[in-house]
Amino acid sequence: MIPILSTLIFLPLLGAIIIFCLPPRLEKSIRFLSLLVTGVVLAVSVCLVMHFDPAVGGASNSMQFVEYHPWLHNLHIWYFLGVDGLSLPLVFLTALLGFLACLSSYEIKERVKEYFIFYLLLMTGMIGTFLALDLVLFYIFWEIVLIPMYFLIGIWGGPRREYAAVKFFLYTLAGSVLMLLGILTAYFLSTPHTFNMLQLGLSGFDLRWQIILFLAFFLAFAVKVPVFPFHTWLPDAHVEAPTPVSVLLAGVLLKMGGYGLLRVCFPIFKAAAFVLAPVLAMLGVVNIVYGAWVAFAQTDFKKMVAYSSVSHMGFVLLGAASLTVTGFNGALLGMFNHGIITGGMFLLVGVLYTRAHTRELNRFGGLTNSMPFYAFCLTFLSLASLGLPGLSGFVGEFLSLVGAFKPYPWLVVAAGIGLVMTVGYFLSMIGRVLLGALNPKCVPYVDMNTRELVTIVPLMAIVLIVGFYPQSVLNFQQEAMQGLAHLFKL
Amino acid sequence: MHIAHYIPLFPFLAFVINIFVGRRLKIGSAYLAVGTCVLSFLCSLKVWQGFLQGERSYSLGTWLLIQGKPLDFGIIVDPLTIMMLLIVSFIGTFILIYSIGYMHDDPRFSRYFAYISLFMASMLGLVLADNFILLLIFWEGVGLCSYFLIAFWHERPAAAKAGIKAFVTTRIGDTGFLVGMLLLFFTTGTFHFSDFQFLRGPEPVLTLAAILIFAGAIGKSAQFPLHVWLPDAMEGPTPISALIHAATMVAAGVYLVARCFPLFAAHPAALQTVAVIGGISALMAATIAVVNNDIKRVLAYSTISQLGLMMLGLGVGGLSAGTFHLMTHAFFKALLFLCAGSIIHAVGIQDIRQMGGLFSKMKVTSVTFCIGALALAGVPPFAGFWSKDEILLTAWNNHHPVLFAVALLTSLLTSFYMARLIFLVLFGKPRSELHAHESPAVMTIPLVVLSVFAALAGFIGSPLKEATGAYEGSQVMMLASTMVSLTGLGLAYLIYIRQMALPQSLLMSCQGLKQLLLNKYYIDEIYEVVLVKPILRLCQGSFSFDMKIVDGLVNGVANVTQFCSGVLRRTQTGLVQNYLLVQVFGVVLLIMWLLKI
Amino acid sequence: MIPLEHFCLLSAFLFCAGIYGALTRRNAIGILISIELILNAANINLVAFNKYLGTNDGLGQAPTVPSGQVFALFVVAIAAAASVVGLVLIIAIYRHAKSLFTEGFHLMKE
Amino acid sequence: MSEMLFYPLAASVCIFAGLAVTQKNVFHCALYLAMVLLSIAGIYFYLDAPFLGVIQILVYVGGIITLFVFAIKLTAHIEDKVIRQTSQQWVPSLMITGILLCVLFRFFSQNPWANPNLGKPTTLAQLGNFLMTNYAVPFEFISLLLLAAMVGAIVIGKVKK
Repeated sequence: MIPILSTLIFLPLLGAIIIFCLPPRLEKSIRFLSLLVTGVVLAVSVCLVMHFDPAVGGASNSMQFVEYHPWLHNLHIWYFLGVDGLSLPLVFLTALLGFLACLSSYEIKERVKEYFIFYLLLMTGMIGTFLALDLVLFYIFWEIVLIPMYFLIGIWGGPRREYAAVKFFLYTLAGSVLMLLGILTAYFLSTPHTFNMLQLGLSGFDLRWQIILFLAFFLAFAVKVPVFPFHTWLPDAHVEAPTPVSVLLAGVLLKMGGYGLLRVCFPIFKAAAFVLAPVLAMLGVVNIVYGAWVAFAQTDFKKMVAYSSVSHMGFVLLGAASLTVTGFNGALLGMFNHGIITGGMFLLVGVLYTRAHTRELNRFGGLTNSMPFYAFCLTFLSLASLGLPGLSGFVGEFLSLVGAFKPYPWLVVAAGIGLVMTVGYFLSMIGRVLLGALNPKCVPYVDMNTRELVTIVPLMAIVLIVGFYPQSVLNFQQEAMQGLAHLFKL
Repeated sequence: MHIAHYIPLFPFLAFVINIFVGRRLKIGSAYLAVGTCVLSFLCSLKVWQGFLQGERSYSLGTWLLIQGKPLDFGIIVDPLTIMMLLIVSFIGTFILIYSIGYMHDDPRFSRYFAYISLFMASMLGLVLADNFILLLIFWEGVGLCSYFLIAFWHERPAAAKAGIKAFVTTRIGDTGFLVGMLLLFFTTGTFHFSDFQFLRGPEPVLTLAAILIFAGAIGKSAQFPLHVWLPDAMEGPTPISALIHAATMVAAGVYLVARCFPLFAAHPAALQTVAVIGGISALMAATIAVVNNDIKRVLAYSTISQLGLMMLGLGVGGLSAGTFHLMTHAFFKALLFLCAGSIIHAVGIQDIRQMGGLFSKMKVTSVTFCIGALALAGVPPFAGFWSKDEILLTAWNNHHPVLFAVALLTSLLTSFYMARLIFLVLFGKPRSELHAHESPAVMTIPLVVLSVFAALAGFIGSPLKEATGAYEGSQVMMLASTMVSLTGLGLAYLIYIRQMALPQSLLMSCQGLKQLLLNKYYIDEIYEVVLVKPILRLCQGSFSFDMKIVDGLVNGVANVTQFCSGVLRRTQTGLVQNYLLVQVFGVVLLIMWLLKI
Repeated sequence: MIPLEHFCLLSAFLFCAGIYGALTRRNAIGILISIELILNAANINLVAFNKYLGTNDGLGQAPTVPSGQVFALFVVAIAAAASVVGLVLIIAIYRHAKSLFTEGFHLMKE
Repeated sequence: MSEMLFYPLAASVCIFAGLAVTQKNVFHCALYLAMVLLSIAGIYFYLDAPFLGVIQILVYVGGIITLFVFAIKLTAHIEDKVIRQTSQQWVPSLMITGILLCVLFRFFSQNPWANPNLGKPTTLAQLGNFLMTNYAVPFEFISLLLLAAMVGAIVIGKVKK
């Protein structure tokens, strides 16, 4: 049968090459082609989800659609792809956000050809990261993501784009250098020298090495998740990135960190995970509370949403650190929901930015009259984001809190305080933007046009579906999380 | 056959239709909302009839897997739920009819009815939920609708702020509720209410869980520490204050405590806190209501006080007393708010000092207003007397003398401020030129219907009576509570109608106290200084910390590397002899090291 | 007999003088003169060691192997070649830069 | 040659070397260098290396010093004599050479040298024979080197039209 995973990864690359050959003046056809490519990728990922058999589980053969070919044989590097409950939702999320962000890339006017080449390269890197099961292949895709993102932020960004792009690049690179060292040491320490993640999981390292390697990998992922001390690149990158890029940045790149934690750090360095779990939980709660506090004081719309992402990913970290089935479920579902919700939020911020060319919250006011649809969507997504029960945001956070309550009850109480703050700053944002008297400067804003609506409505539909019936997503990931938590049952 | 879960679906349907096509429906959206509410009321009657024939709770299906165990959702059918269903849908219908008149010239007419339908759906859903999570979903839904409706006239910044204040304050309570729920889940292993009767003796952990769950009720029912949002919620339209902030939503807290009564009963410490908090709120709110001059704020504080009384009733172990008072209170408080609404609708101002002598101009509203006031004051034939008497009785029989005294004092103050309200608003000579005219029929009919119920509800008796065997009313207690109510009325009569010298001077003497009460014990200001300001400063501080320290560190690293490279660059002077000098120096060191000198 | 150390001390002094000269002379030719001094210091050592430690049979009978002197000879030859080329270079530089101050020669720096 | 003759020669070497290095006028330095070379030639004679002494006088003093004088005259500059001849870094270089000197002096004075076993002074014939047998290859190279130096000097020195 056709190698579905490879097509999923290299289709955007093919698209990028085709666009590369087109002359730059054919802007309309370039846009259409990239839309077509991302659409096909979405279709492939949907049929991947359809053919995925949720029942297959257990620690050993949990991977499906496996592709296992020798690549650099003498270095024991294999071209090893596979998907399981852990990576499936994230691959679908990447494909969906990729398609919607491509749709909303119509506002990019200058240098369209380079933009879409980098955009499709970015898609390849992202999907590859979620499917690679060989550490070197994982690292390669991890790096592939960096270069196009640097250019996307650096060229099409806002006023301080160079600073933000360089900061983003150096931050992530510093992290991934540590990861490279970790990969190599893992390779040499493992008895049958291998880069294969699954085999590494079986070969036991002694505790001291496990802790060192866990920390090495964790630092690389902590930069991406943004854990507290390493998060300052996120607001700058978000503020300066153009809307579709910041949708991908928030929707997918943050998940690569979380995914890495659940795929590499926890299963391979089990003993270290046991030892360091409380630290992770502590960092998670710091993320939640600190993200909420700082978001409260923001005046820039995008920066506020960026810090709210820091707060949300704190829940993911807390859920993962609980080392229980519910905790892992909460972490993964939290990542999926956060991708959908924050992706939607950034699209909405983009909608407002194309009209007002500013992101200062105080400049807006009383938009409900002039933009009723926009007001409805923004309120809906803000409520989902602040964790209103009945919408998807709540389910992820609730599962993480339930998972983490047993081992760390006091941290859950602190997270509760973070929740109240989240409600505070989101409602004050809605108050400033939508409610209040109509700001005279915002009179000419016309409501959302159909293209913008088409990008937002599917996200809101998913938020509603997952909110009311989370089992639809959960039974995909149940087996994988069971296998993961099983490692820590002993 | 199971139709209970359709009850919340009808209003939800109305919400969906109204929100999308409401604008075109114009008046149709109002009829749609009222129609679905009536449908829900009929279904509730059907469920009640089904309950009498022995139908019980049923499950709907698995929602989620937690710790491996499937968590399934279900519908609970028992006297308490049916009572709540009937009250909510009945009063809701009339309030909707009333608001057709009240809101008919509002630009966002259909959106108002959309939000009200969503509120009805969530409130009915809340009452039907059989486990904590489904209850929490509708609990927040109710909070959300109250936020939308308080901030309905969002042009007024005060309304927007009040909406946020309401949602955040209730959310603080809900966090406690969430933690309590988790604590309960991890000790008893279940979220379902039905499993409470298997509880054994009092465990400290469960007591803490019960108190935390009660925290959620405090937030929602605006009890003592978290009551600040209810008076500000009066910014919303009056039918909203009637429906949400008097009859239904605020009663959700009392409903929650009643629903988990076996849990509270098993832990006397938790029950005690419920009673104490109830008592404090009752007394405090009653004292504030005595001096307040805004008609809706007086009623808001009276609601807090009556809710405190219900909590006190539950706290002293009177499940039937508390719920009975909840039922009667829903009727007459909704009635009072609607009357206040029609007065405001007619007169345009809310300050009772400028009103006066409206009795002659607005006959129907005034009469219904008096009935409601007498019912609230606890004058014998009316509903309020019976339920309040039962609470006093339970408090006395369960040996809570202090709480009994508090309840008695509260009812005295209640009758006093209600009498004050009547005398200032309706009787006496008009203090300012007001052209008051009677409200249209669509507003007065609900008033009349509600007043009939406010009068007769007392004779229905507590719906949970046969379940928990309430005490038969002792004549002495009835006599005592009637005397208290009448003294309150008489005192107010002397002060406000006869302007007697002695009570006037008495009132003048305690100016300081009056000032304190006028400013609502400065609680708002205290919260502002103790909580809001420091949090804002904290956020500002953390943001600047983030910018300066964490970012500073990163940029610092960049600057340090730049500085070092600057220094190194200067060593390359280009003069051959400098390099030679350095070389020779190196050689000399080498020689010294080699020769070990 | 003059002990060998004296010759070593003499050549050490000459060597240091040459080094000092090379480091401080601002005139290119001055530097070359210092270099000559250094080379001669080396020569003295060569010849002195050849004389004092010449024979390898330890009895003083076998004829000393004149390797030291030969070496010194070669040093002189090379020194000559070196200074010739050095001087010509200096003249070329002088013709180009019109001055012999070593501070002037930092074209390599830019 | 008596021992007593060595010390004055050594003293003259030191003095003139000091002068050659510190004098402002380069021409005088060249002359002092000549005196140094002559004294060294004397020392060679004392060390039973007459041939080397002669070569020293012929090649060094005769050849190289005259070259220096020519170079100095070609590049003579009016204001040269006035400007300070030592570069501004003479203090550190003085210190370093001082340290070097002390180190060497301590080393030489400390270590007991093996007692000198003087062999018969080599005659010129032995030297020549030794040169032509053991050192034939270097001898040829030296001539090659000198030729290259000469050609190089002529090419660089040529005045471009």
